[in-house]
Amino acid sequence: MGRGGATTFQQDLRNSDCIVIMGSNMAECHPVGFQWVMEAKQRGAKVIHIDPRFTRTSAVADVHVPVRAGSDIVFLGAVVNHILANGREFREYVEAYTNASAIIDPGFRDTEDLDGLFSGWDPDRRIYDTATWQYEGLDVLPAAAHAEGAAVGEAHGQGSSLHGGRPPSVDPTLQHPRCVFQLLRRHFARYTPERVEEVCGVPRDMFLEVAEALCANSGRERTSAFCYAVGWTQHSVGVQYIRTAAIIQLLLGNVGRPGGGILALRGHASIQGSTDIPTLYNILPGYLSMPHAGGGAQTLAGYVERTSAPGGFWGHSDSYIVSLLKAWWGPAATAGNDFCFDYLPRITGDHSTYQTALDMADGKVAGFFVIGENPAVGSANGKLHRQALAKLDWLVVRDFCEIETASFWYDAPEIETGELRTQEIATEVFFLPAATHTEKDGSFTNTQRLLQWHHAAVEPEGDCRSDLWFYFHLGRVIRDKLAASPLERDRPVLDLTWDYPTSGPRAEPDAEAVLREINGWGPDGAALSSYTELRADGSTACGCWIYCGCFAQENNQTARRRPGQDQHWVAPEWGWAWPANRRILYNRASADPQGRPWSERKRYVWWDGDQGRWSGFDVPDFKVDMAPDYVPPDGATAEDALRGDEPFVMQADGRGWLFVPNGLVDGPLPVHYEPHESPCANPLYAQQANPARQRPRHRHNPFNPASEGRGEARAFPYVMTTYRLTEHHTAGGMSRTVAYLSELQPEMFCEVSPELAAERQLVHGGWATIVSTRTAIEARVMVTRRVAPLRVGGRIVHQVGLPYHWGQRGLSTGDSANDLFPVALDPNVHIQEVKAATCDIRPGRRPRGPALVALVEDYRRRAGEAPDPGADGGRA
Amino acid sequence: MNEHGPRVGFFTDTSVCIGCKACEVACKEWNGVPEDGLDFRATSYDNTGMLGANSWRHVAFVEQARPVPSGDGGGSGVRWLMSSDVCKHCTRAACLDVCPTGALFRSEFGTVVVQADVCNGCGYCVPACPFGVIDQRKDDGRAWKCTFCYDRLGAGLEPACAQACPTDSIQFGPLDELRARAARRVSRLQEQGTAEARLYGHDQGDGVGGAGAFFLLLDDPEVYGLPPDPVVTTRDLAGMWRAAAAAALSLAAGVAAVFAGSRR
Amino acid sequence: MHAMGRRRPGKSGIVSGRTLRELVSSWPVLRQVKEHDGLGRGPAARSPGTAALAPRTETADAVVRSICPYCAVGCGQLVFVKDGEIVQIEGDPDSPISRGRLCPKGAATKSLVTSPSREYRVKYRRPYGTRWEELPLDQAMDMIAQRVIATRAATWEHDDAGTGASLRRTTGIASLGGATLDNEENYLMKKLYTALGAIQIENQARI
Amino acid sequence: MVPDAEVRSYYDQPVLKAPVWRWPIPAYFFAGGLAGASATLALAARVAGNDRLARRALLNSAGAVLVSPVLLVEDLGRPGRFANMLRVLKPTSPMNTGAWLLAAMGPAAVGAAASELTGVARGPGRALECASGALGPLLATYTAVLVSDTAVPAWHEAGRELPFVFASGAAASAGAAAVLLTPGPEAAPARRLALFAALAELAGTRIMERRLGPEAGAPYGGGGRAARLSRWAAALTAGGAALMAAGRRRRTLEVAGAATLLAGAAVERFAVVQAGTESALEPRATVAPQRRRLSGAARPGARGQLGAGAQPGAGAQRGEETRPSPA
Repeated sequence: MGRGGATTFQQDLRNSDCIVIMGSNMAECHPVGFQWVMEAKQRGAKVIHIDPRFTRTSAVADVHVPVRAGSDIVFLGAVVNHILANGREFREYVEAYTNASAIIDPGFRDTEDLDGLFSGWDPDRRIYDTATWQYEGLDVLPAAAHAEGAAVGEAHGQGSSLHGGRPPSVDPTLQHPRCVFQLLRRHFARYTPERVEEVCGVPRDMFLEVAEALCANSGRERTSAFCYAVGWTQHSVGVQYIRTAAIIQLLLGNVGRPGGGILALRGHASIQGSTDIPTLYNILPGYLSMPHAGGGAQTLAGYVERTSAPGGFWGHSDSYIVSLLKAWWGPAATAGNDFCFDYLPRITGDHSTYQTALDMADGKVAGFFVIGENPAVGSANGKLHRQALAKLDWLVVRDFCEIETASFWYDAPEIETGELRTQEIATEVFFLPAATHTEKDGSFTNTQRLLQWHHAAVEPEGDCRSDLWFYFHLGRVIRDKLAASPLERDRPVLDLTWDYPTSGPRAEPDAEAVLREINGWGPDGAALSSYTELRADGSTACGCWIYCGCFAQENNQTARRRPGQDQHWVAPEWGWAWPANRRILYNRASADPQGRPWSERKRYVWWDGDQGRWSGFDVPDFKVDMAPDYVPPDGATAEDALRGDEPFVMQADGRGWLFVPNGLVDGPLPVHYEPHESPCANPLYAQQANPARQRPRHRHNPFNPASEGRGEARAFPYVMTTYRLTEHHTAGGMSRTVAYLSELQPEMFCEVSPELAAERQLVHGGWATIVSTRTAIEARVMVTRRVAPLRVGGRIVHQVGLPYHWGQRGLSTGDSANDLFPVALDPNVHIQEVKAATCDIRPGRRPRGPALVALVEDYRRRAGEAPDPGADGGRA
Repeated sequence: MNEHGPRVGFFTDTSVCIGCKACEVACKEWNGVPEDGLDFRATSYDNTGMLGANSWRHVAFVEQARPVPSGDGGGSGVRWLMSSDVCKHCTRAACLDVCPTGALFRSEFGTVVVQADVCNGCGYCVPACPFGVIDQRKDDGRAWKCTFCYDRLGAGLEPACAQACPTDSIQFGPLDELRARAARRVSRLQEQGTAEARLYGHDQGDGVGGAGAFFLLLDDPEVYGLPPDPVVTTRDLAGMWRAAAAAALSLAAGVAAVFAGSRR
Repeated sequence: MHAMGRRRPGKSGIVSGRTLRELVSSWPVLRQVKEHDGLGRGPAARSPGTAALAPRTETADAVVRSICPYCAVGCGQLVFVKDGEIVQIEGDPDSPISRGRLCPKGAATKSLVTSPSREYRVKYRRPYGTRWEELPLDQAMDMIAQRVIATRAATWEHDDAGTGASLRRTTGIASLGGATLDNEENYLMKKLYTALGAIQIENQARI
Repeated sequence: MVPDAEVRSYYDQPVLKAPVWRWPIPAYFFAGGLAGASATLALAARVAGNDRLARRALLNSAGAVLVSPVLLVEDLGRPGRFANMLRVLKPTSPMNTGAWLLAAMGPAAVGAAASELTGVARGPGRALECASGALGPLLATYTAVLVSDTAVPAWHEAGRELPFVFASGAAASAGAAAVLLTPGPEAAPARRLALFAALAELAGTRIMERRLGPEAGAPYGGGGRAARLSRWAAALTAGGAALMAAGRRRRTLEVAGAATLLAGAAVERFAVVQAGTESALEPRATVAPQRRRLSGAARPGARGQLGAGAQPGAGAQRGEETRPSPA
């Protein structure tokens, strides 16, 4: 739909008539946000929780649907099929606001035709040529740019910039066989309720109840919402899970409306902030893509041409990038030198954390900073990361306590098994204590794109410093050391604007000065108040265009604290949401094409004819004075090129994409693929798993054999899935060191059904060892009916539940579940698949010392390393 | 009623409890209650076990194989009950009655509070409580239990657990108001088909004169570890004293009797 | 910390070093009569310490608005400070998102920021070393800066050998982390790393 | 025993808290009983003119009364605050009433004994003797009320019988102690008291255990520690009485009998206290009677029918706990 963020906000859930929580355990992982789901339930909304396990969310949901981990797209695809087959779509919304009518290139072939693949699949390079996915009649990117196109596409907020603007041929009646609507119908035709029962293990009538609940609670008068989290993203086809939900919400007309939309539930305090202002390899602040070494992005002009789009706000990507360069390099950035565009390093492909870890394990990385993260426990395949840390020259870890990543060299599991020896680890380790959020000023961006300022309450003690302090002073020291350097490569560092005011005995840099640079200023140096004021001529500077306005009128909008009780329910004067303090995105869609609310009950944003502007409860996500009947003149560009009735202002065609011609590397439509490691063969296609998934082969990254052909994987017959508990926080660094939390969930445990316990003689309250080709871990046993065995494809599939909070450090210690998982990634966003993999489980504690390595070796032999580990069953 | 306003209490609606244990942590954080041992109890997600000197809030977890009602896609045949248990602050409180030193007292808010600067650790309140709430803290010697955040109430603040509770399962307020609200809530639930919803501890005619912290439960009280019909022991105290007096008299008579007849 | 306010532990309720007359008149048995609390279960039994109780939030020097550091719901938190120390962290009733409520982790934030497990000194492990050593902070900063410059120089790629395209980067330095940090911190990290040419910059958004 | 309607519980965990009293408390019950009954015996002997027996009994009473506060303070969690026992006057608290009683009885007995030994102030001594003699029986029986005035089934349900068990035990102790200190014929009344009280104690204990019924009285039957202690107490009391009876002529037999009787009385106190702990820790003992009371069925063991009085919707949709037993 055009932006990388939740389309709605948590308080809006109270307006939902039906809430589907899937790929999330909201009551446990976002308990205080869950109050709004309970508010909706109190008003009569139906709350549906779809999850392999019966969790605390299921306990208060109206319906719990136990689904096999990794089969979500069959369920969601069947909902799409149910909508289309019964004509339950919100017809006017679909016709006006989605690209249902666009006709696709005749060369397009669907997975129905190619048994699980789309047209354009290049088996050697394992990527798609997306030329045949485009709108019919549009000019197509030269093939060479594809790799870079993929990188670029993926950069636009998991989305969607289209080269070439509006689809030339459309069929408003949605009948044309190659129009998106018909392609969609044909694509999901085989996703039937019976298929759901067979593949997901969900009883037919339970599926129909969910599908009907969604359809009955959509349309003019009623809206439904989806809530998801890493239960969806941590799959090798994770982005497509979210895509299927987007299709459902667009078909049912729920996007941009109160009580509708898709709420992404992020896990960390500022995970949204750390993708908006990205400490990520592939994007610059504001989702501008990092320039790629290949293709035409050598010059600023070439870069702008690749990243902009004829229609929609991406049309101004030139002013966004130039303003960023001015913010970074200030006076040194002039029109003459492309505003220092050449100073930017270029990427040449996938430099994500897992690829870096593999390179590090091969000694290709010398120095590593770990800042408030714990890869030794938090990342998939912990052994790979600990082995990689041992190959570094130097490592800097900043955290509150000595986490496993800092102490690997003397207490990693590999030290105990002898795979690593302290005296042979060359890594020089610096552990620097960090200040907590109460000891520094700064802003977090929460899961609903809301920036909220937190004030320092006390001074940090001893050597504790904020990370702002660390990086400011590290930059200062480096710039001092390079001051006299004549080298060209040092120019970008020396020309950097790095003169933030500092204060106090510890010379703490002024966080508000940094926020002001992020907000940006104009030619007169005054803080800007909207990204529409940004210019491409170098007269404006802005650290992150989507955050422009967070320091409007020279005051810190993120620190606004007007009490909720003193405002209306949208509470716009508490903190500041990007973009432009909008709380629901694409909210133009809450009004019909003529600008009138779809219904009184769901009124939100509407066209005020008298005043000639959009108004409502929220900041309109639209050009405020563009009338609903505005038709763009020829040659109009950017947002002026969109019509008055096209709410998706980030898309070149202003519409929600049911079909994604560009921007995703594994298909324009979601397809059910089995997880990389699955005990079941793909029942729908010959193509077993996502062909484009990343499965890097490395000695530290072995794979459990996928189900040999259509047979059953003997050595690892069970599905394992990881998840969180309310009482702990991700890898446990911030909870296992807190007594009051550790005592609530003191030990690592696994959850198994009574049937699996019987099959494997597991004793409730006793110990079990869980094994994969990576390693084996031990856990206490919790026998519970909440993890039900599922009847799938005519046989029983058992699931093993593994919370992943534990490690060797802290008050509550235990083995780390992530050690069991492989590095197998979603190709679009490189997120690891830790929601579904295969394993074996046996009673008793695991062997200690070298005997552990022997056990794992034995399993690898018994599993018989498949010729091409992770082969796709029938097809490469 | 007294000059400090009406008696306050807790109404805990367990049908909206998500078992997050924020109440347990908020209580410990405010009152400095010591950590209570890191042991895995394998009793569903409850590793606290029970109320005690070092656990003034305890969230209970009960997993039940629920007969799947026909048709209603009510889920996968599992029901998971959760409830945050606390001291009941009874109208007729056994701990308060039996406390010999006046360490326990009825506060101006109608709550029952242990005064740590008076308690000499005699331990009498521990077996007296019909709910098994209050206990003696090892190596400290004194008896401890929920104080209903007596210091917070004094400043007009809400108890820490009630403020933290994410779904408002724990509701704080004037007791009469809460009883009216609870009655409405339980009848609405029963109308919506949750026939097993019932109130517990709301009835002023029960054995403790009605609890200051009462509950909406979804099964029998004993399933949550609560006594089905608790009675304050003081109700039978008079009878006990009568029996003691009779025994004393018979002792005296007996002694006198042995001297009857002869000096020897 | 003593839950019922600052009273010298062990001092019994009766003897509190005041005049004999005060002592006798404060004897709860007499107060049972004076304060019509015949059964000694009410105000008469209340000790002076209990009567003097006040919550830490009222006696704090300052209340600071903050946001919970744990998950992305973004609950409002109030941080109470007394004598330069944090004495309480609880929900901010004004927050339209959380309405004063917190989850167990948010409620335990005071224990997190005052945890005895926290480190307050730089720790340094020399290559092949078997134990931690102490290191002054500014010396650590200097050593880290030297290593960044040296590694960067050793692994600098000006342009792609094959295509000749400009690279201006180093793949010798990587960074991981950002989702638990402030936007301002992420900004300086991305700005400095990019200027240094380090591109393997990642965070938890990716796991 | 007919199994009751399946009693549901929370993972078989106790509903109540076990009493936290350690050995000094049952020891005090014994000492308090001895002190009380001895004081009464002393008064009766004095009135009957048997000064030698009165003097011995008075010394016994004073000795026991001096030991009592030491035992009580030893068991306190915060011994330094023992004085708080007299901080309030609370009729609803048997322990508070007992503290005031001991505060009166103690000085009286000790004062009387001092006056007896030193011959000083015989008049006030006599008055104190009367006071302690009069308060004695209450001191011997208030501890039964203290124990019964709790939620523990084995104690609470024995509210009517326990005072008689404690009274008879006290009397037996006083008689036996007096016999120990008074060889010769003057001890005859004491011997008769010891015998008669021992039989009363045996009968009283049996009646108590039977009336408690299968749930509240469970600790006294079966293989638990309380049952063993109770059986030992009965054996010692019966044995002591037999020796005492047989020892009418032979002093050593008489002394042995007295000592055994004293031991029997003491062990009976430990049995009662231990029974309280075991009863509190058994959820069935608390829940079953209450559940029956709610559903209107009076007799223990009756099937728990869901009578009118049951909670609305009680058990209408009872889920059966999946209670896998921990390893």
